[in-house]
Amino acid sequence: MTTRPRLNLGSHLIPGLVALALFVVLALVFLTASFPAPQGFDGAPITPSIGYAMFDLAGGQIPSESFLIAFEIIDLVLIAALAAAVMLARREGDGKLVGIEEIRTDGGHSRDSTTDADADPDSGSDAEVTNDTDPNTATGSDTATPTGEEAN
Amino acid sequence: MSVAEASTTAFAFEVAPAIAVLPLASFVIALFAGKYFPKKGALAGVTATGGSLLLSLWVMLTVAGGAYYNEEIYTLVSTPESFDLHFGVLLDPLSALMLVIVSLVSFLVHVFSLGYMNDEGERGLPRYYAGLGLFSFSMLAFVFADNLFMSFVFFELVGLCSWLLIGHWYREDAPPSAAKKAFLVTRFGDYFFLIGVVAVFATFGTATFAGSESFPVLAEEALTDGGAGGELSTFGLGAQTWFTVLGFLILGGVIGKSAQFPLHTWLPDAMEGPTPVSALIHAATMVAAGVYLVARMYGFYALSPTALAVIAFVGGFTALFAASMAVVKRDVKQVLAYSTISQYGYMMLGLGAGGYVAAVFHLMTHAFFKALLFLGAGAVIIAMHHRQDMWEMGGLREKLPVTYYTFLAGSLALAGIVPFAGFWSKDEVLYEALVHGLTDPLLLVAYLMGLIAVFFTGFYTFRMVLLTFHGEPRTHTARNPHLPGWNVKFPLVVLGILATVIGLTNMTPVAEATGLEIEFLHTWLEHGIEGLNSEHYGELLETVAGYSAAELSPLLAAALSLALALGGAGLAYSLYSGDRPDRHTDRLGDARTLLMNNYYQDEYQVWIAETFGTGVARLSDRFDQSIVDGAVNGVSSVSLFSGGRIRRIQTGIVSNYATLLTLGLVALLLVVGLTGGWFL
Amino acid sequence: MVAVQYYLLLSGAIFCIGLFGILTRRNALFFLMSVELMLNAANINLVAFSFQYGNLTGQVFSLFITALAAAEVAVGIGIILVLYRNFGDVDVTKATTLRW
Amino acid sequence: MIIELLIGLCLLGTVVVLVSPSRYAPRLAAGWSLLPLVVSLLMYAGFNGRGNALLGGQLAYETMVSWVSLGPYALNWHVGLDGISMPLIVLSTVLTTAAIVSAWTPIEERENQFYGLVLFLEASLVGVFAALDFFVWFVFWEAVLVPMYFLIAIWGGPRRKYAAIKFFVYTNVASLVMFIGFFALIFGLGNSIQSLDMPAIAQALRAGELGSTGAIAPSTLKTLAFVAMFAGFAVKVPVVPVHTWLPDAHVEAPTPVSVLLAGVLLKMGTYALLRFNFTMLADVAQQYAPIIALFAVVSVIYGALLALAQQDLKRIVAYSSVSSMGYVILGLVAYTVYGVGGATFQMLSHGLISGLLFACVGVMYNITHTRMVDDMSGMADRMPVTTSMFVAGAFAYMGLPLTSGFLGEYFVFLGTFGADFPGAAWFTAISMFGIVIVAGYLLYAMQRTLFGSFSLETDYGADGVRTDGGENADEHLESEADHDVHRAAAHDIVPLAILLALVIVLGVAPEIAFGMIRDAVSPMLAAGGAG
Repeated sequence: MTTRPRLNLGSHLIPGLVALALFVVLALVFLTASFPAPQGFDGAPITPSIGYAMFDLAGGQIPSESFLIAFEIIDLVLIAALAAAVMLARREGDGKLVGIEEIRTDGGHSRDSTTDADADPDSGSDAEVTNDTDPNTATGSDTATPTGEEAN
Repeated sequence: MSVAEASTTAFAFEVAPAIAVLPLASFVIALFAGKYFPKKGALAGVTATGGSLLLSLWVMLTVAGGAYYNEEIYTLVSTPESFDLHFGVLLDPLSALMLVIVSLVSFLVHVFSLGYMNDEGERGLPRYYAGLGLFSFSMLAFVFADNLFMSFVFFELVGLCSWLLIGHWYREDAPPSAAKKAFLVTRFGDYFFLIGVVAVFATFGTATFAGSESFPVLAEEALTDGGAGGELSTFGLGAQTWFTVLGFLILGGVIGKSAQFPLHTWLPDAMEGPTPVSALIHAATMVAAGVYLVARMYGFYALSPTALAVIAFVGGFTALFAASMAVVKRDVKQVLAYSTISQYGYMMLGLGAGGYVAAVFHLMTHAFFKALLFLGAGAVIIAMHHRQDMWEMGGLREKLPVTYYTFLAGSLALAGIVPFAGFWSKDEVLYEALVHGLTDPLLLVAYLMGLIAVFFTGFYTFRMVLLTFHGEPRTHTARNPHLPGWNVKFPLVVLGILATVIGLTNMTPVAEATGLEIEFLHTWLEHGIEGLNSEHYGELLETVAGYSAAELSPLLAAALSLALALGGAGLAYSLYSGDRPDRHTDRLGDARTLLMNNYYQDEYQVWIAETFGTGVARLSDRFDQSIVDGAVNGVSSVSLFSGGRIRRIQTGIVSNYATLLTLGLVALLLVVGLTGGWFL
Repeated sequence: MVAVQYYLLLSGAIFCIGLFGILTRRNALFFLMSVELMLNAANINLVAFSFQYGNLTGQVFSLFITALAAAEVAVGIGIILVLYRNFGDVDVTKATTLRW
Repeated sequence: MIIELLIGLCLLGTVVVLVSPSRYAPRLAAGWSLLPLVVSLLMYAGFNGRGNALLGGQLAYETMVSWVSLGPYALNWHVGLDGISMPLIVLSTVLTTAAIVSAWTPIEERENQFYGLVLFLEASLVGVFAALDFFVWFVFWEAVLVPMYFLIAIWGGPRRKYAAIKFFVYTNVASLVMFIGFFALIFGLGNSIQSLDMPAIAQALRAGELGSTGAIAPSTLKTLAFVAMFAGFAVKVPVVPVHTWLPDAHVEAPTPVSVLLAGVLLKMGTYALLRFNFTMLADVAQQYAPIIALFAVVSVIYGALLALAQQDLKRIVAYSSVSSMGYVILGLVAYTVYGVGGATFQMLSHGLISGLLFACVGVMYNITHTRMVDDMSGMADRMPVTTSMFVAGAFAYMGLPLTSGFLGEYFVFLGTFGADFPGAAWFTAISMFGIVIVAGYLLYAMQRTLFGSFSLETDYGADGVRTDGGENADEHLESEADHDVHRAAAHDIVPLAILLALVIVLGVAPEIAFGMIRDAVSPMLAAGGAG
């Protein structure tokens, strides 16, 4: 488990410097660049215009492209992300959620049968699978770098 | 010549390709259907080579009628932009003579094989007869080849057949090894030959032997009047030098195939093959291919005195060198093998010394008497139940009279005892070497070596005869030999007669002494296609190569060599004629060891092969594995290693990634800002 | 009127504070909060420039960003749940299995 | 449209075989592969192309369909054949069928995938040889790697992963290098071409329309592009010193795949060299001829020496491929009709012969379960037919006359000896020594494995895996291994016999292929000097 974070200059110094360097470079670029005066929106209503632009309707006072298709795509992306999140959270293979042994998606049929027959091999194997740690864990910790230990 | 006659001659020549194609057919039959025939393909071979013999005789008769033939029959590749490659038939006195020799020996060997292979119950007979058929095909095609390319093609093919047939008994260890050695050593020679063939094409744009556009003619023109010489590309060398180089390159193949020093080492090992094969391939015909090739393109060699001198010297040296080794051998086939090398040395000596006719004459007589000796040895081996050590024989004379007398005829011919065939031909070779050698010291040395070899020849020949046939039988097998059948005796008798009388066709000393016109072979070879006859060669030798012959009676030379041969034979007789001859060669001590080990020729060649072949191969393999492939693997190792290091940036901790991202952003902003002048 | 630079400086400052949080915290929940800060820094920017150019788009977008932030939180908490399930902790430095 | 039919048939076959049940796949694939074979043979019979495809010759079976426009360059589906590509396509189809049939015995798992990949490989190979648009060509060129990678990595030997990755990375890096070189040329040509059509590019390059790219002068650009492309293709050939993927790939690949790898894949490299380096950039090639020839000669001799040192039969044949492909490079550089034509003929001939030898080794391996020279002896006794095939193939490899192996090498020698570049004769003479070494190692390997008294030592026997239920448990190892040695099945032998027959036919009647090759090659030479 992760532990409480604390500033550790020893291992954070370099990343900090890297991030700082990026900032310095960015700042240099921004400050040396010259921009014309901003055009602004001259007080035109921004939020309604966004609404019109989003749904590809006439009436927006500020120029913009139409975003209906992008809107639809983002919709799909969100749904896909939702589905993906659910997929990732599910256990592969037997359709059980992680760490929640007893939640069933089959309306409790197999649970009934488990209670009916104690020696059901299914339940036995279920438990086994749940407690089973992925073999990757072993390799993962084997190959972890020393920095991994520091954080603990 | 009447119209009717012209048409018949044309017909004889038109069917001439069949001389080679018939054995090819027998090869196919033996290979694919041999096992279904009663004699496993032998009959097909006998029929085919018999047919070839008849056709060859017909061609010879036609050539004797003064008609010659030089046609392309099959174009392999034609290129309008460059030279063509084709197969052709060149029939002139030389090739007609050789065709008869080859097909006759081949026919007799097929017959003999019935006794040696079939009757002995050997396995793999279809393969054997297929090999013989393929060999006969290749050799005959080589003989009537009309260009150097075709010669090379069939030169290589006879090498394959030699490999197949030496390794016939492949279940044992020695024959495959000997086969490999034979092929490799000859291949080493053929390497130079191949360069030579390619270079001839590159130089002359043609490789035909005969005709006004043939390469010897072009070379001759380049040297004599320089007309066409300017157009030839001679690779930055003078024409004379370049032609000599070409001659040497082709000579490489000749030395390999005709087992001349230093590439002779394969021939004794080749005796691992069946004896009829030794007779056909490693005595009478294939080994002759090299010498025949020099004779075939003699118009080219006659242009280069250097090449000729080297040929003569190599020949003379080989003759002596091989003869000395034959003296101590125990295995009857080994003696014959070394004597073969020695005799081909004589032919080379003859060619190099300008004795074209003499060399061809010796080629002819040797083909007969050496085939006879090998077949005789084969008959002895049959009788001895495949034992070949002469010290286990003895006293076979009574049991095998036909073999004995024919073998004796062959031996007398080999030793060069008058009036057997070898006397006349070897004598003429030596005579030619002497008359030309009196003006050229190198040739004279070659002649002297050849002359000394005569003595050794007489000695080892009669040592062989006496040990094999005379005295008391030294083993049980020798007391109860297995008697050969008709199919063994028939070839022996035919060849025995030929070995006895064939020399009479060209009795130069007699002709000189009596003034009779009986040098038939001289007459035979004097004619022929223009530029391809001995007359022309003689002119070339005098005008281009600058050979000159001293005036000397052939009788003198003949008497000298006969005396030496008799001396050698007499020494052998005095040493080995008893009932229980001693092993006199043991008295030679270290010299015998040296000779038994063939002057360590095999050892040093194996050493070279191991060091420069296997050794370099191992080294380069190690180099390849460590350096070349090491570099490749090194690249991947470096990538893997550096990747392994760099990936450590990826700690897996989100905060670190975020730090890096931020740093990157800062750096990017700074870079863009500084370069873009934002901070001014 | 306030020059746009100052808005930018403000947003930059908020962004860097959020960034600092991300860089130093290990608890995933703090991460979410820090990310919210950064998103809001972006919102300030959008609104500021909307004002600067007299164009409504920036304002509308800030609304969308708020919605997105909601989605992000939903997913983020889901991820934290999984993280907890797999590693028994919500310390982000322990979840390093994705590194090599 | 017949080329599309050919490629389509192979692709369709891929699909059909892939979905078929494994147990039907072998026969189905073999049967199906006859279709492209027959189509390609019909194409060969009806071939009416003239001249060189890249140099304005009349193409056979040409299709040109506009496909896509890529910026300034139009992209066309352009395929067509000339006398160089036609024989290679037939070689691909023949060897694919042979490889499929020879895979019946050794491939015992996932057959449908194996044969499907092989058919896909065939489609890609045909595409490589037929494509005349660079883009199309490159797609097929890279597509070849994919099935090959899997064929080695799945069905290969013990070190198959290493070999497959080595093969893939090696050849892919090479493709990258080549690609850069080629696109340097494209950019150098600028507006003088409107498409990636290879004939158009070749003719523009030959016409000297190459401009400078950036600060690089046209002549330098040409040289750099030539070097990059040569390096890229040299890996595929392979030329020493970038050959080391080959022995590993061969040893690990299943034998049928080795057949295709040696038979056709290596030809892709030389084919591409011929098309790109030696046709498009003929003048650079001639300028640097001695250096290229040096690479060729080193490949010939060094490859042969390496083969001499090997113990594994497959490694022997693999290294000797390096040696043989050296002759192809040597012939290409000569710029004579015999040189370039001979190189193309040698591609064909080497494809057939090395395929034959690999298949022979495969048959022996199926039966003995070893490829080590030391483990075997006297195999001729137990498998006479396979031995005959091996002997014939080996002699063809050694360049025995009346086989295509002889003519391929002989043409190259003829063409190179009198070639124009300095030292041509010396290079040729030295490279010829390869024929001695090749005879050395093949004869030595044959003597030790095939001849002598029979013995066989394999892990297979030593494991005690018995097929006789342990009845003869007292008998020693030899007879046990003996028990496992059986004659090869007919379907193992038939592909060997067909390949051997082709080798001999080409050796006796080379005009069958050399006629069209010569026709396609000669325009290259005529313009080569001027370019």
